[in-house]
Amino acid sequence: MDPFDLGPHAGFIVACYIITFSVVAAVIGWVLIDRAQLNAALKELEDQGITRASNKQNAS
Amino acid sequence: MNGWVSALFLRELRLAVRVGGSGVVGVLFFLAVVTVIPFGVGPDLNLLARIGPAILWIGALLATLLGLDRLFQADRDDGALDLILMSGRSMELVVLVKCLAHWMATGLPLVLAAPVFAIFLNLDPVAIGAVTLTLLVGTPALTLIGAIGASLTVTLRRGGLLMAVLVIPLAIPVLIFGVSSADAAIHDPVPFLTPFLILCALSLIAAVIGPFASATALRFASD
Amino acid sequence: MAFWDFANPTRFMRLTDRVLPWLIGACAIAFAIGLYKSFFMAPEDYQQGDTVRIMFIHVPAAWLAMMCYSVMTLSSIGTLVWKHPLADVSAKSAAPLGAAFTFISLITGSLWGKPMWGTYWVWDARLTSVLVLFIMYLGLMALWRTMEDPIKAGKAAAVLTLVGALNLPIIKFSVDWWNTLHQPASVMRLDGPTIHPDMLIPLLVMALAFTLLFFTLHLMAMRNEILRRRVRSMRQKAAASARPAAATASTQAAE
Amino acid sequence: MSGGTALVVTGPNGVGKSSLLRTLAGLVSLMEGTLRLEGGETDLTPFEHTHYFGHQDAVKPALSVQENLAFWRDFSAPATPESFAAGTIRPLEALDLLGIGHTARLPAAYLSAGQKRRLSLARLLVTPRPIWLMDEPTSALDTKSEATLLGLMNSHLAHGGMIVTATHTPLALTPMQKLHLDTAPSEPEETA
Repeated sequence: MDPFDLGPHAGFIVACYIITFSVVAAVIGWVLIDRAQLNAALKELEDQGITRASNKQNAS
Repeated sequence: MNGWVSALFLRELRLAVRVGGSGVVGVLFFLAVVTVIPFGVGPDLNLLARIGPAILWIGALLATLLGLDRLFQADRDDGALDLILMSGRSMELVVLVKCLAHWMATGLPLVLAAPVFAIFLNLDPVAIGAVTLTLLVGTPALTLIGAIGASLTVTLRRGGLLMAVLVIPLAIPVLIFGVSSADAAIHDPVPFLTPFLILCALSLIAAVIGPFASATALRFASD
Repeated sequence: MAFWDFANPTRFMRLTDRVLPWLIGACAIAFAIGLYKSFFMAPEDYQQGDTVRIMFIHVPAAWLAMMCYSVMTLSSIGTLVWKHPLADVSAKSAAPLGAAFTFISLITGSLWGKPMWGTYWVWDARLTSVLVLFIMYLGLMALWRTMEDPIKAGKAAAVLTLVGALNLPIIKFSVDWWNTLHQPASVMRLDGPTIHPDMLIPLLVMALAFTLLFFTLHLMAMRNEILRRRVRSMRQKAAASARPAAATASTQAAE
Repeated sequence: MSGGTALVVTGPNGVGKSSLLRTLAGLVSLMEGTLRLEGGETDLTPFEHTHYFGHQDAVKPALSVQENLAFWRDFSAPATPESFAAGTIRPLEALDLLGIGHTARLPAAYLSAGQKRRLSLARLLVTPRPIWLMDEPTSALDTKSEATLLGLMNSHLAHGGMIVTATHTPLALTPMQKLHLDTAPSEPEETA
């Protein structure tokens, strides 16, 4: 059996896998970019000398 | 001279994209309208294909009107409208720029979503292209005409509903020529170009009348 | 804010730090096996031909779309009943994932429908109820985006999520209750699955892979959400704290 | 009224102080009488020489503090007639001057009422305009910011600017004229 012969509807099958892959990639990308931005914002605030609420006891 | 235009445009775009995200909600409303229609008329695909362009146009009209009531009201509520009136800039141009930014944030997503929703309504590729093209040309006219209503009702607490009532009659010509040119593209014998050019003309006329009328209305509103 | 409100998220962050690498690895392995099996091992269906391979994505995505909403429903109960600080974080970060999986299942379904049924879309009960699920996800995301205060937004969204959970049984049983085009369940049945093991095994592996993917992404999105709230409260502190430098700006004005 | 002076409008609530200021700002049309501005740039109306600092702050919570201010700087047309010599300062300096420099990159939603007020005040500093119309400028401000505000107003006067303010708090402005409005006021005709 030739796995690369997908029959008369190959276009639909390939499109399915491509779309699925790109949607999953987009979600992963969103999560990673979001995290990078949030970490940058956190770092900027910590550089300003703002402490996290949970560290309040030892910070002040 | 051009600095302030881009400053205003960017501000409007930022406001539309950040908290609230009216563009996304508009598309969602559009999707909800398109989903509801088959429940009302029944899931007959041939029927849906025939009335599909009309459904898409009505959905786009309602979604546009829904997003317009805050166009000037948000600025009035926090006093920014007074400052804009005093800014020494042409109010007509301000309205035009605000409408353009608003269309980019809410109208353009509707146009981009239309081909996807057209699949739900069983339109064939030619019809999908025609509807999308007419929406691309026609939705700016809806925004500009809606701006007149938005500026007339800017002083009212809950002007959204009244605005829709005021604007829908004015938007009917756009709807007629939008749907008829989309239909013309589907049913061969009728020429597509004639109603389409009229639709273009309507958009251009709206781009002239809309800013003048709503700038006048806004000047009165501050009294 | 009470100390334990933050203790839990902090412990959560530490826990996920340790769990996430394993989860990512397991997810990658499951996908490798699943994709290999579904392309090279599974036979063509005698009716559907090779388009059956779409099922290996479509079915797990559809399961995940529903499971994700179930997770959100449980989290919403957690928000409203136990007021657990992580519950609305979990619900909020699950919504975009649910929307993505629902989108995948809708798209792959219609790409399968075109060659098999001759149309991309029909308004049958199963498809329509999944579309309604998609709209629910997007509506919830819009609600969260629109409300400024995350605690209030979490409660409002929890109420909406619970009401929307009525849709889940409708989706599950729509194929049995109404006689529609969509084929009835063939795996999740009381009398055992009705499909051939050669197809069932890749399908189950793919389902496992998708589930692992969901949990990985969910944990990562929850971590982001906790960070987002931390940034928010720190920004509020930053705005409130008048720094010493500001105090010196006094009457020697606009020169 | 001539350049370099302040007019302080006082009077009981509801007597029309705010209406007077809004009229001067051109936001309410005149019932009778005329407004005239001497020595202004001729192609601009009196209103375009004017900053209006009203009760509302015109601050967008979704934008950052800096974006808010930069917008008004870029959007409002400056007006610098010859009799008026104040320089402008950059948005960040204006924010620092008013003690909210550390918030520049935060969304304005996180500001307190007094900080929003100060952000709104910074608007007057980044676009040069000779006339300031200020309606209750001290509301929501603490004592320290009030002193800063007073300093800014006096420096504006020293540069040949002009201030019309309605207030209940006594403000030490020099030179200063007073206009006390009482019940049933006649529409005053301003010649500036």
